[in-house]
Amino acid sequence: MSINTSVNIAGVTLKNPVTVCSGTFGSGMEFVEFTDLEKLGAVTTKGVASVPWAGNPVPRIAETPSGMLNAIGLQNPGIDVFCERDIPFLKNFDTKIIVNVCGHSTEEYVDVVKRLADQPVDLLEINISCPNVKEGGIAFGQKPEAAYDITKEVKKYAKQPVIMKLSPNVTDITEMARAVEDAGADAVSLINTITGMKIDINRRTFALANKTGGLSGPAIRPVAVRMVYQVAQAVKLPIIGMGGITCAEDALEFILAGATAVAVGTANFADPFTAVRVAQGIEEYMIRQGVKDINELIGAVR
Amino acid sequence: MSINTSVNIAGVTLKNPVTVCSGTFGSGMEFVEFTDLEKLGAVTTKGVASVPWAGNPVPRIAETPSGMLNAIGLQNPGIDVFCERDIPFLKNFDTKIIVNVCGHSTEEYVDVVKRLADQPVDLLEINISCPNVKEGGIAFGQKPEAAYDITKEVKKYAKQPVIMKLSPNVTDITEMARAVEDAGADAVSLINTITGMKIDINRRTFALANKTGGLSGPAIRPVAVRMVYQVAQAVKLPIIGMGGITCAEDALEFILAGATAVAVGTANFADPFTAVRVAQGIEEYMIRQGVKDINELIGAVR
Amino acid sequence: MAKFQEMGEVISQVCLCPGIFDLTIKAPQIAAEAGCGQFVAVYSKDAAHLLPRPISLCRINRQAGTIRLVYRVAGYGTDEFSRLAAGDSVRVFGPLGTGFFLSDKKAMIIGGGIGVPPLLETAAALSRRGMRRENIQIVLGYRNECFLKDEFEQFGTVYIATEDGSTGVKGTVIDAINANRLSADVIYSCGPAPMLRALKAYSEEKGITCYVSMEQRMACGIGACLACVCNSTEKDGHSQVNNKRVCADGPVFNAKDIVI
Amino acid sequence: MAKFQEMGEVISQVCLCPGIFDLTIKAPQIAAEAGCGQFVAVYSKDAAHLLPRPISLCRINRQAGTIRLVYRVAGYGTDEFSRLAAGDSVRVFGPLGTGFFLSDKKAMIIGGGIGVPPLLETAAALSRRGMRRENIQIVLGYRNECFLKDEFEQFGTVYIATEDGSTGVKGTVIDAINANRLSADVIYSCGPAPMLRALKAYSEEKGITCYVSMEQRMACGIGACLACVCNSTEKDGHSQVNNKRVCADGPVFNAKDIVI
Ligand SMILES: Cc1cc2nc3c(=O)[nH]c(=O)nc-3n(C[C@H](O)[C@H](O)[C@H](O)COP(=O)(O)OP(=O)(O)OC[C@H]3O[C@@H](n4cnc5c(N)ncnc54)[C@H](O)[C@@H]3O)c2cc1C
Ligand SMILES: Cc1cc2nc3c(=O)[nH]c(=O)nc-3n(C[C@H](O)[C@H](O)[C@H](O)COP(=O)(O)OP(=O)(O)OC[C@H]3O[C@@H](n4cnc5c(N)ncnc54)[C@H](O)[C@@H]3O)c2cc1C
Ligand SMILES: Cc1cc2nc3c(=O)[nH]c(=O)nc-3n(C[C@H](O)[C@H](O)[C@H](O)COP(=O)(O)O)c2cc1C
Ligand SMILES: Cc1cc2nc3c(=O)[nH]c(=O)nc-3n(C[C@H](O)[C@H](O)[C@H](O)COP(=O)(O)O)c2cc1C
Ligand code: FES
Ligand code: FES
Repeated sequence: MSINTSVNIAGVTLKNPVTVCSGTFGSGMEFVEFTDLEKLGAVTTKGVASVPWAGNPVPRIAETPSGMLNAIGLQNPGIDVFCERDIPFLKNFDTKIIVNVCGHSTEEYVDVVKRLADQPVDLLEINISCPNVKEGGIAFGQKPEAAYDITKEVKKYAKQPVIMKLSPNVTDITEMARAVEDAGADAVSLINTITGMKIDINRRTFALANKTGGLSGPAIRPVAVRMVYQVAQAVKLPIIGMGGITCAEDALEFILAGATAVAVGTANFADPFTAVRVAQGIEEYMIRQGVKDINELIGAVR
Repeated sequence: MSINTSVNIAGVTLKNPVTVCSGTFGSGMEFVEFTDLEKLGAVTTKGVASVPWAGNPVPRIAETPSGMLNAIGLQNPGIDVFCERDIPFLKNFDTKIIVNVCGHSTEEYVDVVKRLADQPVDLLEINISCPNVKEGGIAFGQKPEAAYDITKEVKKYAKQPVIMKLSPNVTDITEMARAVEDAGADAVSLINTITGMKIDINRRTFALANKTGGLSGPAIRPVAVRMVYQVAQAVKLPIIGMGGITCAEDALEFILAGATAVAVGTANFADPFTAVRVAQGIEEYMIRQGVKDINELIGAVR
Repeated sequence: MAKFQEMGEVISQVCLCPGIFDLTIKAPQIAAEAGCGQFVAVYSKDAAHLLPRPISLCRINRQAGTIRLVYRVAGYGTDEFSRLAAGDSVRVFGPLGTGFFLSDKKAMIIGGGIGVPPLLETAAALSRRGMRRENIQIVLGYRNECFLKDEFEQFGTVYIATEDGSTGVKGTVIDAINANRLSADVIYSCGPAPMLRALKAYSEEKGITCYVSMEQRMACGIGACLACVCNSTEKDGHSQVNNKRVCADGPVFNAKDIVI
Repeated sequence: MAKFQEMGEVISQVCLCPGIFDLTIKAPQIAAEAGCGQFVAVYSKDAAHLLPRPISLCRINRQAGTIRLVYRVAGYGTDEFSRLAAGDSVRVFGPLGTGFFLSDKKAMIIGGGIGVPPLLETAAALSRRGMRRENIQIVLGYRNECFLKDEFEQFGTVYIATEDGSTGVKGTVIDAINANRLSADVIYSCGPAPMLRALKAYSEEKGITCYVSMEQRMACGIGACLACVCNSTEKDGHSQVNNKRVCADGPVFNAKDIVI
């Protein structure tokens, strides 16, 4: 049976619906030794800002039941080194490039977006949802008006389609999705991490130096699937779904709930071969279930 | 070493800080065969409404990584049978009684609260946060103004101290806590479940008949601890902390984060002996760490 | 009724046919209390899987202090259990639920698929109480593999229906009843919902008592959480609505009391 | 450098002293690539525990295709590993990190507590490269139990410091160095942060090269997630800030390059 696994996100064709979550895969360099990046629909890079960021003090992570907390604090080498080093590296592979962008202010986001205008990248993912850094976007991601404004501003300068990445730390995710849709976003991705905390009862202190961190991993998958479903009912934008995907079955939950593509994050740590296996597993499911085109599955459960 | 494990919630003394989460323990009747209810600081009963509620269709639950989804839909026998049967049953034991109250409207809440006025119960817990039933309180629990109003109204008629139970499905939990504090609440409990969804990819349908359900269990503990910490910094009210407690160590995270008491929920299903073991384990920790009074631990991590 | 949590030692496990396992566990407190039609909650060792898996008691050996579970691998938990070997331990809680009330009337024991196992203890219990073989008619419906069939034969005459006709009558248990012109005064049954629905209709038509053992997703397993309800024909005394708890009021119900 | 994920067969596990275990695993691909000072990521079988546990290579046997891990039970994961027995399997990924760069200069190998194990392969490697015993001075600091001490003796002279003075010098490794008037041109060290900090100061004072093996909480273990950073004295080329990744740029650093 010949099957089609390719999907379309805002005019960009991904050979299969699987990418990785920003921040869990670097720029792919560390994974390339043992992973075939060309087996992925796209590589999504770690958030990059206009200048290098040092991030938070350590400990930056802690394990939690079926999940983890992170407060990396968006450490990144800045857009200049990123353009010189990471983009050329990724251009060696036949896969799409999604660049995740962060900033402390509208100006900083716009700086990065402008800098990327003439770069050979396929999609921009705007992280307005990182809950770790005080100025790292928390305001943009938790208020519909702010999300609208930043989307509008970014869209003015972006030469690539813009994916707005939504935070789950809101009362109503559909309100956020509608705001960025209204402002001209080309796609949404969700979910970012849920703010959490862990306390070390023996040392009587916070497990993370930053006190709070972002919860990710299988623990949050039901929340992510719910939000993807809600957003799929609320807006027409294509959705990249993520949050706790560990295998093809998990990815298919997101696709059936309405995601056009999916991203593997924390599971890359539990097993660095996960992302490629998810892509293969989706194909196997399609063969098993006699599904000729992945697009038939998108949003099929209502 | 003689140690004090008793805590005070709005003038009511609990012999130890451990109770159970509403809805996970019935009224204790099913647990009494093998659990000594007198080893608990209080028993918190399943949400009760002014009249019997039939709840949602089945399947009502699904397992998720380190957690579960439920959409029981607040099935309950109504306040009349509750007063005749459940309260007299619980009065046989030397433990405090916390009655969880639900309703479709302010009037329904008030009906139950009035009916309980002359009943020998110690505390009322007002569930404004159940995310399962459309009219089951979702509006009250997700808007500060609505939470303020219902608290004010309930306080007018309540003869027992009132605990307002907060929903985690909000952008800013401290805003909700402040609203109920301003309206005269005597305590808060948190967190209720986080709305989630699971999809059965083989049958291509929702795992729950209700589509969405409330996520509980260890998976959500980091979110619960974070919210308890935030609320402890924001208001002066005593806090009953809950969300994924499985052992004394977990309970102590909540206490150190600022909870005066804690409740064991989903873990009762994974092991019906959990609640009593948590109470014992806290005492052991205190002895091990040389803590004479549990009150020294409340909010000790800042 | 008393319930116990035991770290049961696995005495033996065998695979009866592809995907069907037969596990014997030492759990003397549970064995001492349990009756036919009751079940136990079996726990996964994996911390990510919180909820117990309800499995019916296929046999109870009070003297040896063992219980026997026959189950189909359906997902994570049952797959984990299927890897247990003699000497391993597994956490079990029980006995749970309300089992079969046995009468001295001429009986038809009717099992379908993975609903067959709990009826083995039921047949044994009837036999133990002195019911004659000819009054214990056993009708078992399978897809194809007739697991446990031979063991039933010691207690009564066994009639088989298979979906593919490879053994006995081709078709359902109702087809087997009709083909063999069976009749009885009481039915004890367990199996998939469509089968139980058919038996409820059949028993109403014939005017005989029919007990059905139901299945539902469970959390607490003891009647506290209200996860596992089925609809009752009348208002239920406990719930005050038309819902009964499969784990506590059942799993065995008189078919007339519930909507299937 | 190549990295491999292997389902390693446990060859043996022994308890060296209370809470310290010595685990030998068949993992031929990792063994073939690994060098002293590198580590492996060891995975829990429990689905609720996602992150790998980084454990240093205590010995590498290329011929037998085995690696040896000596570790302290510190929490859930190491407790789970301590129950592994010959024939069991365990998932490991490696070799990870940048290990010790060995020079031909007179060496002091300095280990503290659970930092001792990775230095055994380091001592062996120096010896294998033909360094004479007298140039391999081994200083080990313990609370009280001197695990692995005897094995070090085949490669060099061993000096011990214990907190309680039960063996060797009472005090720290610095006390042992001073008491034995040791000197060297290069230090290879691993241990708790205060010890490494003292050695950094000591080596700067003496003007000698000091390699330290650092620890930090890890998620990916391969340099991608930026969980495990330590502060670097100069701006790091990869990160463009004063952060180095312990899992990739380390765990072994030249002490002068980092802030301890
Ligand atoms: C009272 C009762 C008695 C039972 N007796 C038997 C028996 O004797 N032999 C046998 O093979 N099976 C029996 N079952 C069904 C058995 O409980 C399920 O097959 C089993 O729980 C599946 O678990 P899993 O982890 O393998 O599957 P998963 O799909 O991984 O389980 C996920 C969750 O769903 C629940 N679940 C899945 N399938 C069912 C189901 N059919 N019924 C209820 N819950 C389910 C599980 O308990 C678990 O909480 C019984 C069910 C009930 C309610
Ligand atoms: C490069 C490196 C090499 C190491 N080599 C050894 C060794 O050879 N022998 C040995 O006994 N220990 C070693 N450790 C420490 C070892 O990794 C931890 O003791 C172990 O991860 C604890 O896991 P746990 O599940 O038992 O504890 P838990 O506290 O249950 O672990 C929870 C989480 O915290 C992490 N964690 C806990 N303690 C540490 C720690 N000290 N350092 C880093 N992460 C930690 C775990 O990896 C896990 O993700 C090394 C650490 C690093 C970074
Ligand atoms: C260590 C770590 C770093 C992350 N860094 C970023 C980031 O730089 N930008 C971003 O938008 N999201 C970041 N995220 C969030 C993930 O991209 C993803 O949205 C989230 O982890 C949920 O997916 P998961 O459960 O599969 O990990 C990070 C997550 C983790 C665990
Ligand atoms: C099956 C089930 C039923 C519940 N019913 C109620 C209820 O009636 N009223 C209420 O306020 N909360 C109810 N809850 C929420 C719990 O009281 C608790 O807030 C939540 O489950 C988080 O705690 P846990 O993770 O320890 O279970 C219910 C939870 C579960 C799992
Ligand atoms: S499973 Fe809880 S009431 Fe039946
Ligand atoms: S653990 Fe991910 S960079 Fe080191």
